[in-house]
Amino acid sequence: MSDVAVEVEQLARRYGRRWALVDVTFRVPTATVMMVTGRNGAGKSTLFRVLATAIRPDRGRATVGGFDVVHEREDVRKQTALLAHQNYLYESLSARENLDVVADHLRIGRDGIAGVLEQVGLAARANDVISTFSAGMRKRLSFARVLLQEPKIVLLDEPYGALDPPGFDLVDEVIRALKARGATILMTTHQIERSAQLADLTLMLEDGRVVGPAAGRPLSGPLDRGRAARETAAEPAAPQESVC
Amino acid sequence: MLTAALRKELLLQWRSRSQMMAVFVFGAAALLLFSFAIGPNTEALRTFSAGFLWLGLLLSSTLTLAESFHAEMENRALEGLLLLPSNPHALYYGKAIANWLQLAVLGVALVPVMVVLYDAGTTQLLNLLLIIVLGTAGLSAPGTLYAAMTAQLKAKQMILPLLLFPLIVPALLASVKATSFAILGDPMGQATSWIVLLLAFDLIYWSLCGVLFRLVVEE
Amino acid sequence: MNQGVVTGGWEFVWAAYSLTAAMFLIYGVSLFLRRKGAKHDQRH
Amino acid sequence: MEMPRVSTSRTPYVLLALGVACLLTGSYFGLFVAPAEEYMGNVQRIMYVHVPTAWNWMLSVLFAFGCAVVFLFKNDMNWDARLEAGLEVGALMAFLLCCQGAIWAKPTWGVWWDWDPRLTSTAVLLFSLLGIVALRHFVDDPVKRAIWSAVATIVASIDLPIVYMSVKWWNSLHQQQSTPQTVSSQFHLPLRVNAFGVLFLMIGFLMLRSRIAAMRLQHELAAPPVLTGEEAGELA
Repeated sequence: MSDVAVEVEQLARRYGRRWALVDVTFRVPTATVMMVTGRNGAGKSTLFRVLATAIRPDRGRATVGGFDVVHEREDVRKQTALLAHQNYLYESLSARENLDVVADHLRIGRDGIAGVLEQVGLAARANDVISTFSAGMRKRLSFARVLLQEPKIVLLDEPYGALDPPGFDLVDEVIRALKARGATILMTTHQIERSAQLADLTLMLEDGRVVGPAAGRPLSGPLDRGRAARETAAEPAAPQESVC
Repeated sequence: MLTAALRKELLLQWRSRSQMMAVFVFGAAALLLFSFAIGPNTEALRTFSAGFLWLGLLLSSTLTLAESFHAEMENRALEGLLLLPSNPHALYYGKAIANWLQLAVLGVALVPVMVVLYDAGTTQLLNLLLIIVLGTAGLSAPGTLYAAMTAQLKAKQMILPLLLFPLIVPALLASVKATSFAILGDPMGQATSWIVLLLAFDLIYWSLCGVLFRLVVEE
Repeated sequence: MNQGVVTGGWEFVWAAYSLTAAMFLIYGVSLFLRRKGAKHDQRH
Repeated sequence: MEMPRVSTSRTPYVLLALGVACLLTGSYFGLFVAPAEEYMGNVQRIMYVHVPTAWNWMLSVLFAFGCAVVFLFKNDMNWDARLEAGLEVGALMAFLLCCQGAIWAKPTWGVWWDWDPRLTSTAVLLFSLLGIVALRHFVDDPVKRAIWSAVATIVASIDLPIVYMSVKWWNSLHQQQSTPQTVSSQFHLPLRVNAFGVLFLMIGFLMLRSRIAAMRLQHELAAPPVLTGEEAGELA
């Protein structure tokens, strides 16, 4: 795979009257972890849904794994997995059955399911119906769903959300495992200090625009990574007069 | 890919089988109400029994069809499948076949109710079964497409019938005519032409809706 | 209604013509009003 | 995603005026000059307004079908605005046809509705069109609304010939064609003039209605924002 996993050029996406993404440009090298931060409504989730080809951009271009998100959606989808706000699960099915459905549609055998359930700590509740699951357990099952796809590019939207402290460790462990396997990981998060330990790059969004640091450039140094991240978050973004 | 979709659909339907019982009761109640509307005149009831059967089936079908995408839209499970990736055509035909099966079972279950209430017995059971299978197929194909659309709306219970009822007029006409020939006798053998029309309707809409489904679910 | 020539029936003819004229007129007026409304919305 | 444009040319108004003029002359000839028909007597004069409406209604349905197909290929919102116009004018003409048909049937057959295959198909499609118009009211996202109503229009339009055929079979036992197919020559003048009259009127309505739809779409779809820095020129 080429050295650049994700490349985005002046991406824009509109929801009726509002431009959720106005002008986003960045590049993510392969096998790196990028942290995307920004207030609620900055466009983080929209960006991830565009990269995962769930929605089409209205303007601009993006390639994921070398494939265009608009014209080569199938190929993009083969390589990516999205952990979205919605957990993509069937309430009336059990944890194992949900993963059975995913495995059948991926046309890979069902043998990997037990291992993945074990990895996310849901082996004990495998046969319980999802409607009895707590938000944290659903997030763990969504993680299992991502792992089952063995993606090259992983899009994690708020991976820490609704998880308990052991869950945080699980997320870190999964991200390190995926990175070790050469996968590229993009994650949106509000826990900046914690994610900064893992992230090689950071990207800050505000009102659909990239506001810092300069897109795709790695942070100054490993030691002051936390401080730099906090600093960029605090730095008052140049006032953008947005027309919409 | 289609087997995966079908296996999922049947599992989902098995889990919501209590819903199917409720829809059957709804259909049977509709048939009962029709007879009250006409009155105890068994001769009239018998001549219109085919029409009542299909009207009861059509009304109940909107319930099953409107609910058929509830599980897919609840946690955006359908989008989850599309992003795996899985083929939207397979997802459509999986869901359409599942809906068709459900409606056919409902239709067959309503036949005894019709026979009892309207004294509409028939010897041509196989013929009747064929008509029910083809007629419910005609309901399921466009119904599944419109269910996918309206499931994402607030007023889904209202919009689905508004879109579906005018569309399936040919299937309704053909089914009622063929069924009444099966029940009241078919001296000139006209039932076959109605069954051919029903088959044509099915073929057209099973292919057309399959092609258009992707546009309805992709953003 | 006897066989052969339908006598009279003018009132039905007038009904049809006036209904057609009325509906076209009403639709034209409604278009004009909605156009003003849409223009008004657009300015704000 | 092409942004809708609102043209301000005067042509629709010219067409409307021309349409009204043709309708007046055609109706005058149809009502007062043309001789009463041999069997139908004066009631037959309803044909001079019913048949032109029927021809043009078919055109409006074809127009809506065309807009739907073109929109799905070109993704240009102007076609969605024209589709919205086609649907509404199609529904109006269908309703008008059903009323005229009912007024025609009463003196001729003694009942308000005589299940004539063409008229019944019109009624069925009227409900289809109203269903799609209702669908458009319930979908908020302009893009989804455009795609779904295009899909629904295609599905409903393909249904029209099937409905006509099935009603024709279903109804063939009762009586043959209720409206005379061939109209003898001296009746042709009012028919043709009115046909053009309704055609001009319809095209004028379609143009005005699609402008309204385009305006509303412009209001709903925010214009592309000015990009930061120098790229603005290149991408705006």
